[in-house]
Amino acid sequence: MMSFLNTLVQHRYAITATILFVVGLMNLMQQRYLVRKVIGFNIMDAAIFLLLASRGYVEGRMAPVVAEGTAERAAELYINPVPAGLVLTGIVVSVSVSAFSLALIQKIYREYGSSDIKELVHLVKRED
Amino acid sequence: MLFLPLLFPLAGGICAFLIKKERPRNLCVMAALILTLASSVALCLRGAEPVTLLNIGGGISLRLGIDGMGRFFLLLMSAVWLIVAPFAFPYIKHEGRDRQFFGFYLLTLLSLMGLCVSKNAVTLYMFYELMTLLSIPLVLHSGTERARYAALKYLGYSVAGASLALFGLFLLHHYGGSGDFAAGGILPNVGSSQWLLVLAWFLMTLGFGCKAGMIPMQAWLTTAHPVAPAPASAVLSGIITKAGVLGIIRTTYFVFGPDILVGTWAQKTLMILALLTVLSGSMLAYKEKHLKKRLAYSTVSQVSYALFGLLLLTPTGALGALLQVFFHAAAKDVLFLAAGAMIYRTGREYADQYRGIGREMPVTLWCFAIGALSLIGIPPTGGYFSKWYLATSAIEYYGALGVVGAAVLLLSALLTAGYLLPIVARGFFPGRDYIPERREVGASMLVPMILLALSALIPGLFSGLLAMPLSLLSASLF
Amino acid sequence: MDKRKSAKNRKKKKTRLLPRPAHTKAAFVEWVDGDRPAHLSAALHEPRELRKRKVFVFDESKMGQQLIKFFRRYHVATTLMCALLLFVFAWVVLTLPSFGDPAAPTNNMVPAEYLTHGTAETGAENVVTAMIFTYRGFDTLGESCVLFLALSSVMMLLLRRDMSSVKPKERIALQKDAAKEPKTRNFIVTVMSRILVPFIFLYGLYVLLGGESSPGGGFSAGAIMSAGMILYRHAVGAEASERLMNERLFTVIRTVGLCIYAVLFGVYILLQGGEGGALTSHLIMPIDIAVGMVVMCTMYGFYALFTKGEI
Amino acid sequence: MLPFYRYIPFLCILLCLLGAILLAAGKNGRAAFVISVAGALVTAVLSGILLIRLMQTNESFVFVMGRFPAPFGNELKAGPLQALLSTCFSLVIALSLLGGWSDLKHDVKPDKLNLYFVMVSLTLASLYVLTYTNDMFTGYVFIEISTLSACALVMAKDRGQTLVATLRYLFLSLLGSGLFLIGIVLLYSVTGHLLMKQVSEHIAALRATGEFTLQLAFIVGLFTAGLGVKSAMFPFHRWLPDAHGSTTTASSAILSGTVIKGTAILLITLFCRVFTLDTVDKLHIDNVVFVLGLMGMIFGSVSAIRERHSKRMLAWSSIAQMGYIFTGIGLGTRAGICAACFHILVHATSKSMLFCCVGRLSAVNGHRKMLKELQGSARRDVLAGVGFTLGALSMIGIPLLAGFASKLYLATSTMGSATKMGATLIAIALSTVLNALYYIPAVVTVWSTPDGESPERAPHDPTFVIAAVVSIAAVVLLGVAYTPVMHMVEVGFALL
Repeated sequence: MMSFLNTLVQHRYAITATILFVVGLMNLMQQRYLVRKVIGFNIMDAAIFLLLASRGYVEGRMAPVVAEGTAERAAELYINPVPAGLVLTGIVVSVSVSAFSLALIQKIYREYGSSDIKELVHLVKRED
Repeated sequence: MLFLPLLFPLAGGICAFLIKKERPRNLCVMAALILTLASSVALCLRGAEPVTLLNIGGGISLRLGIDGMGRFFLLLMSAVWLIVAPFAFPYIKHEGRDRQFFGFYLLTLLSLMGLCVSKNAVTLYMFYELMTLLSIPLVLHSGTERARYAALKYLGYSVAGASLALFGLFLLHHYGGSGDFAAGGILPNVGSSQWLLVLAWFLMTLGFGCKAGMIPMQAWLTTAHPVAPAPASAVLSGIITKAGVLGIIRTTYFVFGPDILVGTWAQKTLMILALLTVLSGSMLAYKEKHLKKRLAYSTVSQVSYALFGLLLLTPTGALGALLQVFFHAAAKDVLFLAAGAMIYRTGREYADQYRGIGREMPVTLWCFAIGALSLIGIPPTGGYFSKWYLATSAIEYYGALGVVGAAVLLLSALLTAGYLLPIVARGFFPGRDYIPERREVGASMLVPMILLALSALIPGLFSGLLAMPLSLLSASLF
Repeated sequence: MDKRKSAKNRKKKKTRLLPRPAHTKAAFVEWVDGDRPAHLSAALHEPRELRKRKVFVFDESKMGQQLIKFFRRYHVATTLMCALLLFVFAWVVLTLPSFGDPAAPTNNMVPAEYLTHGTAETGAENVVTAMIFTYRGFDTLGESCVLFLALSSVMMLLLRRDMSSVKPKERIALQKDAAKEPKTRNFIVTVMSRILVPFIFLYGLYVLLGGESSPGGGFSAGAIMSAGMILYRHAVGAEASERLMNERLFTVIRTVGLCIYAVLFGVYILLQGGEGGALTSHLIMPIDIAVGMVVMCTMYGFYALFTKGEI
Repeated sequence: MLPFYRYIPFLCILLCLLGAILLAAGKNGRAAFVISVAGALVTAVLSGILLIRLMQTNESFVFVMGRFPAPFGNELKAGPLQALLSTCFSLVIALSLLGGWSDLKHDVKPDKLNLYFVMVSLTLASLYVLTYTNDMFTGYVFIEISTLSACALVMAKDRGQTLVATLRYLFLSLLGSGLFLIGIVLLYSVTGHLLMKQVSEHIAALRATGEFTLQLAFIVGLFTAGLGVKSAMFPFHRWLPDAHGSTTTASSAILSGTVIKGTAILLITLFCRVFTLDTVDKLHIDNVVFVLGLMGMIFGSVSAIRERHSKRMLAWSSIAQMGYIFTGIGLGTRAGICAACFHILVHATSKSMLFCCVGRLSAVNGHRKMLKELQGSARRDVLAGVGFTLGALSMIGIPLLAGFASKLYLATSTMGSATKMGATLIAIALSTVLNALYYIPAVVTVWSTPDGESPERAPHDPTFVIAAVVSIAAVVLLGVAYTPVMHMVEVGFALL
């Protein structure tokens, strides 16, 4: 039991990320209103970034901005920069995607006066 | 040389599509058909080296060639096609849309010719599919909802059958069965995979049997044939069902070879299926009132005679089957044409409405009668011989099953008499109170009927005429 | 007597209670003996009738039954799926190397190489910047293309050069939006923004130029500057902000920015290190600036398009 | 300096990106059209050169992006297979644009046309990267690019229906790429690398020690699901019919022809290059993919039979065809994956042609889309009718047409394991029937004239004529001379 709690504590960020991811997923799939779906998607991405960022941290090391003359010992001094870069990329991607989906939702709302997926599906069925 | 029988129908079909005036179109159709027959006769006499149409690679190539079996079917099909055409001219004119009809009529002939001269399984399959697709418009001709449904059903069943054939084709390709046809089979090493091959044969036979209207895939036939215009339904059940027979012959005798199939479960099962078809077809025909539909049911039963003969895998059985193919083609065509003529004149469609028709259109009904007799198998007519060979070889080689088979054939012959002769009888002897009025059809419709009737009769009278070459042919299969 | 009657009734009830699937069976029978079945229309491409005559009022209860059923089933299914995913995922994550573990496989020679030689090879103290612009520069190119793409697609959706191309339905909605806008500018916001915007820009520039040697860089700087512009536009209104940014300038900046980036990067790649090696150490700054321009334009463009649909 | 042909993959990508950026600056739709078609053709030619060269030297090479070799910098890896596929994609996109140009003018607002072509060239770029990339994270970034640009292509036709379809497509794709990203993160944290070569080495090591087995299974499952969503694998296929069916012709052709293939190719690359095939087989992922593929094959066709909207019917059939591809992948053997790649080529050509022809047919019948309303349209434009018929026959699998060849390869590639063989053969036979059951009635409908009217010829559409002729030639060629193509595929697979 103790050991399990210990593991949990060791993986606190990862576990948080997992829970967040599933929450986001449920929102994305089950919310009726489109904006909420987008929010869910953002939560999902945030969870992934949290997981990724937590992968990069190393106990007791600094952010990877190499100070003068520390270059040769840098590998022991600074944390892993790769996940940071990946997270940066990921964030930019998710920003663009959410912008696009929000624009789409705005357009749809102006078209149908609704942002409820059930209603929209039905309205579309009624066409053609 | 090999291409001529394919070339003429193609050209004729295209012309038929393009030419708007009626007379020149009919002339061109006739010319194309005559040329086709002539070229195929020439081909049969001269023979030709097999040609590789196209080498796709991967062990697959499209090859054309001619052999005995090909000759037989080539002549049969082109001749019948030519004979039926004149009947069609007035009939289709009365139905309308004749450019479309004759175009596809000739193109279907093209695919049939290709079927006859194809030299390996892939080519056969290709022309088979082609035939299905090209003969759909014939069924579809009237364009009514019923016709469209019938066409769709025809399509569904045929493609299902073809895909079963395809299934077998893939297996064959794997076991090196995509080479040239050769009598006695071409499969090099059977060995452990025999069960798989037998399965493949079973499926392919079922698949081709679909076109020949064998249980379990017979249901399309009785829907599709009646809705087509009479000439179309004549060739459909006279010839196109035989295409299925040809497919079965090719796979059974020229790819797998009888000796790996004799006595397998597949053979027994298929024989039983064929017998079932024979019996059920006759029974349904007996109970059916609509004339063309009755004839369609009788096709179902009659073609399965031939299948039964083939599945016996004995020379005599094969001979009987080939004779049956010939005679059924002639008889069924004449029956359908006569029925077409009667419907065309009187507009009556049901078998019990033809009281006294023999007084009104005697020639037609005489042809009908001859066809009926040949179909039943009354001795002077040809049908007798084919059934005789079938029964004898069945009893000779397969004890109990053979006897049952013979009995079934006999019973179904009786049923045939039961559902065809009453029409003739009531047609000729309507009773005293009947006042007939002559309304015989024109010569262009009579001549084909008479020709076909004679061809169902004459070879029966001088049986050696046909039986001799065919017996050689069937002997060469083993 | 009674018994038989009751038995009969029971039988009747049974038959009534369990109606056999009529249409399927009938269809099969008809298929077999070849008369026109109910589903023939499917084969003949006839449009469904129910679509033609249905006056639609949106209402849960009146909604298409199978649609409701679909959503219900969908909810159950997705919930179960998510629960499953949660457990599996949590288990997998728990078996990974723990947080901050120096011996984790991620701390291999790759980050070591970046950290030790990154500064020397690229001339950027900030290793993250060094990495995203040189080592893994292609990802970053793709990333800025994603931004550009998002902006283009939002323009495709919302950009209105003139009202004529707008559908009537949408025009009504737009007029509603316009009615909601405040007529007079808020004094405080205007003044404060006039004071703040220059400082924001200054800070943005600082972050941009300091990106090599300290946390920051093109992306964050672009975001900051776009925040300044958005504030300005919001304060003084779209018309007045033309001075700061109009459509032509907007197009020019984002095109030029991304072009610079793509061309520089392309040259660098095509030179394949070699003499390009010297190039890379000077490459980061211009690329950084280009990215800054792109990001700024994108963010600002989003705001402008979302609010008014024009730039 | 390297020899020129080594630069070709990166050059093509850069060309597409720059083209997109510059097109966005312009305002003239027609010019944009010309430029993007020309660009697609140029990339096609370049890839063709690359293909020939690689076939001559029989090699595959790694292109280091910049001066930092793996595992520090990005990489592209090009072999004959990649070159072949990318050539095919460029050609298909060019043809689809040509074929759908008149519909584009009809469907898309004139002031948005140039943006449409921006999307097209970005799609092409993303396809190139997905085909060539040797780095998983690059794969993720460009998957997002393909998602966004594909959605933009769908919603180019400004109708409410299309917008909703786009939204559903977008959300499902986001789900897919999210799963894919998680897969990458987990894989990164167990292996510590992002480049495929190093990752595969580490995975081999893990397999040797036998640790992280279930985790690996989970990761492979995530990749499969993520990419499967984007290429319409069976349970995740629901978005496709609306998205591909309701948009403008060129978009449907491009999406069905190429975009859903890109992710499938990435999946193949991952299976073969990162997790080797026998690992995938050990983890039993391939069986899942196989079953899903078969189900897609059948289910897609069945729904296509019940569909009355012409384009949506084609979209359903795309799902069925993707089923073929996934079946091939799921066989988990060399022959199976070669068959899948070949089918990718076949379907790309045939389906884009079908969509172009249907677009043209509905255009000559007054832009009505229901199959019933297409009656007699083939008489109005015979070329489109012929193209549609040929495409349909190819999909059914008539010999001498492309479809038959791929079916044959798929069938013969199953000859390893009895159960899979039986299942595949039965499914192929069944789906042949089903295809015929919805394609042939459609063909009959377009050729049959409605009673009492004789349709007059529609005015010619030059760009469509070019597209139709070329793609008909392509389909017949693939059906007749498929052995050389298959040879290329096999060589390419060996060098994957």
